[in-house]
Amino acid sequence: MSTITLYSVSYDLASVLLGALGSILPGGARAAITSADVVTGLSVLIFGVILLAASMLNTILLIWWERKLLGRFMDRRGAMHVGYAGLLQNFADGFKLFRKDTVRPREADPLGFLTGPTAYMVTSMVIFGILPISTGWNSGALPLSLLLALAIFSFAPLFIFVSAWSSNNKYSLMGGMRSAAQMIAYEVPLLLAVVAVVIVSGSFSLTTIVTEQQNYWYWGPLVLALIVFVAAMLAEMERIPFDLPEAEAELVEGWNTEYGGMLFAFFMLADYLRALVGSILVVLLFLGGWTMPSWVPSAATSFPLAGIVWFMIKTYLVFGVFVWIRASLPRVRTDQLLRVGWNRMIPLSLLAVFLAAALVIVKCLPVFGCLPSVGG
Amino acid sequence: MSAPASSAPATRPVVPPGATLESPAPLPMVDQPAVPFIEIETLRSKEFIPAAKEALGSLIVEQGQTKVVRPVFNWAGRNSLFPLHWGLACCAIEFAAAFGARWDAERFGVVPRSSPRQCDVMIVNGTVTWKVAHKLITLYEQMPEPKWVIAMGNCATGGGPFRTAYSVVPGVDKLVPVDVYIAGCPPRPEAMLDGILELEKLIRERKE
Amino acid sequence: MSEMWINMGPQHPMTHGLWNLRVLIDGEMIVDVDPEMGYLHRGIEKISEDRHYNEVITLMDRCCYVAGFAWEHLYIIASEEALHLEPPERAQYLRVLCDEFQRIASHLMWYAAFVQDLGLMSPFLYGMRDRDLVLDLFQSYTGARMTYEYMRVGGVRSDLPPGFTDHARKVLDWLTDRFVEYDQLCLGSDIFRKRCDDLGTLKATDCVTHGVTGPMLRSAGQKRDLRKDRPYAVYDQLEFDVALADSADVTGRYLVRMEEMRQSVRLLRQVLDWLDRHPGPVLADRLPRWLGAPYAPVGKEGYLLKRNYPKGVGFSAVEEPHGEAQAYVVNEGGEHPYRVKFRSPVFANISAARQYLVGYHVADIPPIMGSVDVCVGEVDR
Amino acid sequence: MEPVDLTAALGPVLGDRLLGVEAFPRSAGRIRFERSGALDLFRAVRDSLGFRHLSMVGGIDWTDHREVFYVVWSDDRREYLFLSTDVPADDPHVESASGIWPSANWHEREAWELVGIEFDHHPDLRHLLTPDGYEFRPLLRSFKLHEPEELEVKTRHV
Repeated sequence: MSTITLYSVSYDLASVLLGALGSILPGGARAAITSADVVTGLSVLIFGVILLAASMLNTILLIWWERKLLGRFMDRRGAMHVGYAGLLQNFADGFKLFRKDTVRPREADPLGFLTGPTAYMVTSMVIFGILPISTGWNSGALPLSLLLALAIFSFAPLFIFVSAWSSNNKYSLMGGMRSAAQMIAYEVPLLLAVVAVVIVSGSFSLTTIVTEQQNYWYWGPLVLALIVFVAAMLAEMERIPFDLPEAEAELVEGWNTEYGGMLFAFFMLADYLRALVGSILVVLLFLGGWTMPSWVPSAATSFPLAGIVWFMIKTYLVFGVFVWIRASLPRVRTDQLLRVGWNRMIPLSLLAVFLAAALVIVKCLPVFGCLPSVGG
Repeated sequence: MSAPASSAPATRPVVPPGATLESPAPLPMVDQPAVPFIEIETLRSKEFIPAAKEALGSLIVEQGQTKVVRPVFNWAGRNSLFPLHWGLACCAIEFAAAFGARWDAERFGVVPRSSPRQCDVMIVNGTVTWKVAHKLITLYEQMPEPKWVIAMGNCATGGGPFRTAYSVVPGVDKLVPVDVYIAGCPPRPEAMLDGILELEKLIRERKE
Repeated sequence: MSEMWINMGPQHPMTHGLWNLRVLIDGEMIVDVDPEMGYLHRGIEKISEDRHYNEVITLMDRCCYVAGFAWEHLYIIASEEALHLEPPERAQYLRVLCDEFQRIASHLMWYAAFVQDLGLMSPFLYGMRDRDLVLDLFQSYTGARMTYEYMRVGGVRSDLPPGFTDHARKVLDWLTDRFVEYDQLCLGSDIFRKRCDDLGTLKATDCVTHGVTGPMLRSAGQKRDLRKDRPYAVYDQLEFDVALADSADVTGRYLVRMEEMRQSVRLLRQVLDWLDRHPGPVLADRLPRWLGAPYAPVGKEGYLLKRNYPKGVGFSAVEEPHGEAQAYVVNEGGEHPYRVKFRSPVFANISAARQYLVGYHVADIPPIMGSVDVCVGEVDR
Repeated sequence: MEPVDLTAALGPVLGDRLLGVEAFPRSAGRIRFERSGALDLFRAVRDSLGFRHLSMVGGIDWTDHREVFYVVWSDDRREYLFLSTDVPADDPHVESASGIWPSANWHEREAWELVGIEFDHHPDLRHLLTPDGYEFRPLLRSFKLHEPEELEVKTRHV
């Protein structure tokens, strides 16, 4: 395996940059600017910029992936004419939205109208600083990274509600209310499904959870938790069949009805950032992260950055499943959604926790390592 | 968008009337390269920030706007035209058919949005009556700039077969400025896509 | 949250046209509704008074843009009655062919719009795709996809092109297979059943009281189809069943429309067989010249002085895809109809909106109104 | 089903307000009545004869007078019945049928705004198709259509 890590790359970059800068400065300043602290600080900054760029790029690619996939499900082709196979379509959309006017309705609350989308976008992006992509490609193995990621993930309804309420539109308000109710209802089963994973892996650290899956991926023993997690994640991501807050048929565009231009781009981007986070979490918690089963030939797993490649393939496939669900299911109603959330999902997730605990107690987990399909 | 084109770019400092031309000599910036070369010595002096500002400013303002920013935004604007999702009359059915599997307007990046705030182009797909006229104007005004209007079909163009009727606006250009007219009653989906491509051409040739 | 009025329309994804549903909501519950129509009122009845009889057909296509043939047929029957004309039999069969294909096209359009209201994305594309196949057939003999101007007072404009019937049969085979897929996509989905069962219920007695007709009435178990009850054209010589359901809800309307498409396929097979076997004229040979029929023979026999032309009143009722449409044409002996009055089925169906909307959720409005199948063109005329 | 004898069935109810029964092709017939007997006739037609479904209400402007016609349908007889009454042009009042057949509501609103027939005791006589405050009655013969003039519309963005 390669020893390159994201941090080492940014550290090298920072040293080279500062070294070049120092060569043109007088002696005292050179010493000050090339000191270890400055290099470390700059490398962290570079690290953040790389992460930001990578997550944005992936998000835009994810939108393209969804549009093409959705097109295929619908007997058509999706974006075709901008760039090769429409690859640049989303860049065009982004630049266009960047240039468009942002209209703030007169009656809208100026503070909430602007801060809502921005905070939504920022909190969605911060999670990427925590998620490990491969060994070494994270911000360091925080002991509670899973908890932190989910905590930031659950900020969203607050900001959605703020932006919906402050845009002073009845449809927006209804969308915001639905969004808050839905996300709060599905937060509980989501976390309980995660608890099952934590019980089995014995750690809150995402890196540890993945390394624990070297022998068997968790979707085998924790299939119930996986189902609950995916369903709750669909509700958290507000995708069909749970896209009630944006239900186009009755609430025009849901809580982003009054938003145009860059703020609307923030919403779209943050939605897909969250979709990416959801897919990544499914891969990390249940599909073994960047690990591959032992029956996969070693040539496929030992080239440089193999972990990232496999991780991204898994992530995009998981997102493809979400798109598939979107293409084939109708939307549920608010009361049905909440009833399912409180009456069905929570008992199911509690059952999943119980099963996980039982598996740990009777020590039959290694059995799953024998199955070739779940890894090994 | 409709702001008048600014006067000639200020490449040469304006000499106030009555001043002599000998001192100070105006900077001959026209013949110089766009990015003035910065001496290393300048970097250490107090002039670093003004010099860098000048260099970067001339790069971004003059070169960037005309050679990078405008073409990129123009390319983006014309390739991502979101029409308003609404249906007035018969043409709305062909409008919907253009998003169907056979024509698939999404190939060109055309995705209908239901909220006027997120739209770039309003496709008036049908007969406009006086009763809906002020709502149409409101919708047009709710759309953020830059925005365009396509009059789809004969009714939106000039009233069509209902031109003489008491309740019909004889052409939507009486209400909002129209960029592209599509003939047909109703126009086929191909014609609608052709109208959108025509609008793209219009945007490409636009002088800002 | 206290009660508040929201305007769904005129620009709203739910409306599928240009109308405004004012809804009084309490939280997510509907307390009262008030449909506001007229945004597409184009004065068709008035313009018709200034037009020749055959020129009104142009307006009929645009009156209901998803069921142009049905409205052409409606008007043609009434004006032939008012003008005392009789079309040849082959023209009658051709009209039935048009009507039934139009019913399939209209129902496919309804299907596409209805599933989209439920948030089901792919079937919208499937519905539009299959509708295009039917429109291709129309295009092959009328030259237009939606606005045909094919029927004439006294017959139809032209005969079918060669090879049409074989191609039409292929399309029918394809459609029959697709109907199964549609059912799998909708009825096979638990979410669909959960959302549509017992939704927008309107019992048969209420339907009759409020003038509701068509699939909405038949989904309540009332067997009423003008093609059976008051046969026009040649429907009395063809075999078909009236599609019925007894649940009176959105699912029932879905089932009725799906079954109607199947029955239309059955009818069309008979009509295509008949057309293959019986060539003949498609336009009456004794037509008054001032009727403006471009293909009418102009001669001594075909000429009729307009001042001698007998007055008359024509009434027709046609089972349109949306329900029961009626036309009332008054001929006062001129080149133009004196008065044309239409009854649109959707007009009556929407006017009863309070009966089937109040008490449900806001999220139920799109599927319920989708199951009504609103075509604003014919409501506002 | 036996063809119904409309004169025998309605004569006792309406008396001389029944002006006549005409034959109308492919229907039960056409009843002409005096407008003062409207409600009695509607009730008799709905309850005694079983025509429970009102399909259409329309108005015709005959320049000297206006005609209001009703089309009703019976599910038992499977046929239509036409009712028709004349109202003078200067006093175009007739009793509303929407108390008998609720489906008459919108049809009467339409006939009111387009032909100018006043329906008494109508629950909700508002504009339906034309904008609020539209003072013309477009379907009168005196209302002529013409090519639109070159009109200058003043909008806020010119």
